[in-house]
Amino acid sequence: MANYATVRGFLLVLAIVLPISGALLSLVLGGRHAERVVLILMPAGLTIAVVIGAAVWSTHNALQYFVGNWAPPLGIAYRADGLSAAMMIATAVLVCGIGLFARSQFASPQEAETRSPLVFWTLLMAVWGALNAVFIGSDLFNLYVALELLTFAAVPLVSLDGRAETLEAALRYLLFALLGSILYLLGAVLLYGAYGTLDIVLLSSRIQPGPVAWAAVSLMTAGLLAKAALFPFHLWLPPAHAGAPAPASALLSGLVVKAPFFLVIRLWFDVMTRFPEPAAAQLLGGLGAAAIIFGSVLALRQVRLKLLIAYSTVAQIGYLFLMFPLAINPQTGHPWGSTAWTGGVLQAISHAFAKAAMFMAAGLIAEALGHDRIAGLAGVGRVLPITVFAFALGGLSLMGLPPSGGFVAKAMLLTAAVAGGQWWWAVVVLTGGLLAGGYVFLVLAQALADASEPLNLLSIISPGRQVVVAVLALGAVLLGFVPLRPFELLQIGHPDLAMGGLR
Amino acid sequence: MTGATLYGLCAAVLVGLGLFGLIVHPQPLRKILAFNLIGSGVFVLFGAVALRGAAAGFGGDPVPQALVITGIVVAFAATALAVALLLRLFR
Amino acid sequence: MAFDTGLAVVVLGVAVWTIAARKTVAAVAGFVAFGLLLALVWVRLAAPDVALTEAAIGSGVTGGLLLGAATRLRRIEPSAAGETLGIGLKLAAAVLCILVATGIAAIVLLLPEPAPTLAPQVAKNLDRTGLGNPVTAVLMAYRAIDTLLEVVVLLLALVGIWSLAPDRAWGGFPGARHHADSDGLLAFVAQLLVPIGILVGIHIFWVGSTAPGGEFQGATILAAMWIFAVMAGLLDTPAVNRRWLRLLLVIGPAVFLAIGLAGFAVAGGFLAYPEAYAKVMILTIEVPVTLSIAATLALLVAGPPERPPNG
Amino acid sequence: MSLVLDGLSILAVCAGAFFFLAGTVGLLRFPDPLSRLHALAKADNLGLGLVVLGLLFQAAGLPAALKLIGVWLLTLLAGATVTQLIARTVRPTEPQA
Repeated sequence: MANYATVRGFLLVLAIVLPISGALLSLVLGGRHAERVVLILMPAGLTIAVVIGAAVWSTHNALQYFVGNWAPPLGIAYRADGLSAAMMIATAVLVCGIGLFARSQFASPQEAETRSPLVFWTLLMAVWGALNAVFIGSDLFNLYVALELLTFAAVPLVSLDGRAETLEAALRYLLFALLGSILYLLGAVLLYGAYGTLDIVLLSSRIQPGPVAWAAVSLMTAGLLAKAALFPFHLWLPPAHAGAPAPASALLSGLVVKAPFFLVIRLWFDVMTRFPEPAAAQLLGGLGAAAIIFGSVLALRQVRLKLLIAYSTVAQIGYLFLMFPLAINPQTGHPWGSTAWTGGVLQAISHAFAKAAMFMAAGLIAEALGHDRIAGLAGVGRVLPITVFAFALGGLSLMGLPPSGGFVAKAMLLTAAVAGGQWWWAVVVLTGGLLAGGYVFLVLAQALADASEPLNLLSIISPGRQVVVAVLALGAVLLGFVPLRPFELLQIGHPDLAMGGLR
Repeated sequence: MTGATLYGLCAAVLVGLGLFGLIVHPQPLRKILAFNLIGSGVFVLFGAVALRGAAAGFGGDPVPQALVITGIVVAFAATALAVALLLRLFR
Repeated sequence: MAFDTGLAVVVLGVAVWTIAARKTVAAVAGFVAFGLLLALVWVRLAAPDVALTEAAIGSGVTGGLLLGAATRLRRIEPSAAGETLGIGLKLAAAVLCILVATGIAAIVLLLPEPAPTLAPQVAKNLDRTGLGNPVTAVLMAYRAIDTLLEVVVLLLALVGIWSLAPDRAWGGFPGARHHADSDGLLAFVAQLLVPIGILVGIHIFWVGSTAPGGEFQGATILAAMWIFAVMAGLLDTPAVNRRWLRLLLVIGPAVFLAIGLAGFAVAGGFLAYPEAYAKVMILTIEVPVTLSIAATLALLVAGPPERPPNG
Repeated sequence: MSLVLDGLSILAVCAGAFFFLAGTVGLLRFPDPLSRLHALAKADNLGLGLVVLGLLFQAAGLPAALKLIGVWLLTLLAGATVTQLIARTVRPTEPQA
């Protein structure tokens, strides 16, 4: 384990402190400066994430830092394994993309400060800091505070334009999120009562199979599922994600819902290392499968583009949870388990890129046309070719067609399903892909059709913003070209998974 | 039965009650109230855990006690945000 | 034990009332009583610091906030209601909640003996923090990063509330302007009570390093005094675009971060304190943090800006 | 000596508890808001005063005793103000004296 006082440990602190300072600075300087602060800090934050990734990769070990030099269980540790590093890099890239994209929508006023730019830039930084705190958190209560940080940063983004229906969506989102956090905290309290520590590493060595552990982990998982909007807790997501301004939707759908999913992984693979429970994993997979089918079918029936994309998020979150039954399978053991694990995580990252790009593309389309009714999209392909292209690339990843990150992720899940003798999950993956093909085609067919009359454009979309969207969509595609070796990064810090390996 | 067990059981009932209110009450303000009840239940449970851990001359384990203070403050912030959303929605 | 059993029964009774009461205002009144009783529970749980926090924040400020909301929503209460659940679903919910409560109760009975505890470790390291109150040592030393993030959480909730302002009121004054009542009764009492309250708040904060109390409890009392002064018409709420106000809100977490980073230089770690200066550094953090928390809490209650900055 | 003090404490606190009880009964039984307020304010002020008096015999020192008296005075002030405010809300049309 890396020494806690090394320069590298410093990086973990910075990954949280930098964005948080950014949020504070944006708030206190206000006005035109909020945006500037963010633009200056974005490259710095990206650099920190990449350096952490490089450090984890080169030492082949998790980075660890004891805050205040107090070792757990008394103190709090931050810990970055390969999975944390990958999520942090993806987050940094996406935040930079979203920030660049949002510049014209939340342009700073020349004179007096205005509401939505200040709130957006402050909360963008806050979301970033909260996500990093979740990804490197190693203390269950510190993670609770990080989750609340994320909730309070995310909820106001939903109702940024102040329409009544977005306020209602924000309130519903807040209530679900609060219920989720309190259930999570309840589980953490039970674990502390039984094992006297909140530190994940210590807990994994002390925890014993039995009613206390099961109850605690079930409560925490249920709370996290409510926050991750897994079926049947998905009701809050579509109105919230579809109602937010496009850059905020990208942030919420691409990144924010991944944080609770990430913690479910932590709980099931890092806390419960020694006794995973296949039956419970099958249940999680079942909910995931239901989410895939249900979300995709509802997406097919939507009239508005942003709602379609939001329902597609419900479906794509389902895929993430297929990794649990596939990786926790007593019959096959580790090698195929690690394939499923890597596939699940890769799905989270490639969906983040694809979905962020698609929401922002939808935002550009709505800005140009003044509406986002799918039936009225004819001719858009001619006016906004780059945007529609980006939407299509994102769709490719959602469907799981090559070449794309989504393809590799879903192929890994399929492989694990077939090799593990759990063919029923393979059927779900393939059905979900077909349905995704259906709703993506629905949009593209309209957008690429010729307009019967010339389109009446409300505003001209600058090529720069379209290019940002296309770059993020390309990111989702390029993930499919990464040779398999770097995916080992995801397994650093998980000796049990790395044993099987992918070679 | 010890005091810790008694209040632990009381906390369990509070969580159940709050959860029921959160599910069945149609008005958002009542849901917010119910959420606060669940929160109180969880905090009291943590307090009972702290009391069980009394040692080293302290009446209770100070770590959970400190965490409860943090929790109460966070719950207040959540309540304030929810109430503000609600008032804005029905203004 | 008889007292504890009685207290637990009354607490549960009042909790049932807050859920079952037909009128929202009555339910909120029940909740305030519930909070006060809960403070008593915390005393019985040997946690006076938490008792103070519960009485000040859990019951006091939260109760005031909810009571204000309930009164303002009374007119539209019927229309504010969503769909009511059918009797079958209600029964299902009841069964689910009974199961959850029973499960937790069973776990409570199953917790191991002797109970695991960090109390000895807290005690052993207490000297290194220079503090006498173990709870403050946990909040400001061992788990200081929790507290730092929590102060930011409060601030974000405030940004969230401000984000609900109408665009034309941005930068303006939160809430309605209260004017002194005709016979000046409230203003008179406020003039008398606010200085005393401020002293009490500072006292509660100051003793926190050695005795029950601390920045959250003290800050809440300061915030309450400020709210009182506003309600009595002595002060107006400040416009949210004021630079001094933004500084006041941010100074706490900013100093916290700065001293945390200084820890790298002087004690070899983030939020680490050299033993000789631990108490001084912690106090240096606590004073601005108390001010920031007090301002944040008061503004959380005041709500989003409603009146434009120049008008 | 301490026995006498303990006895006085018990006596005063019990008497205080009785007034609280009486005030609560008044709150529940009296017909209109104003007489309810009257019962509550009188009984509670006296009740709390007696409880504080009882505790004074047990106070550890002068500062503790002063704090107890401070608590009583603050409650008196707050109680009187709130009673006045509620009464004004109940009878908004009554001309000011």
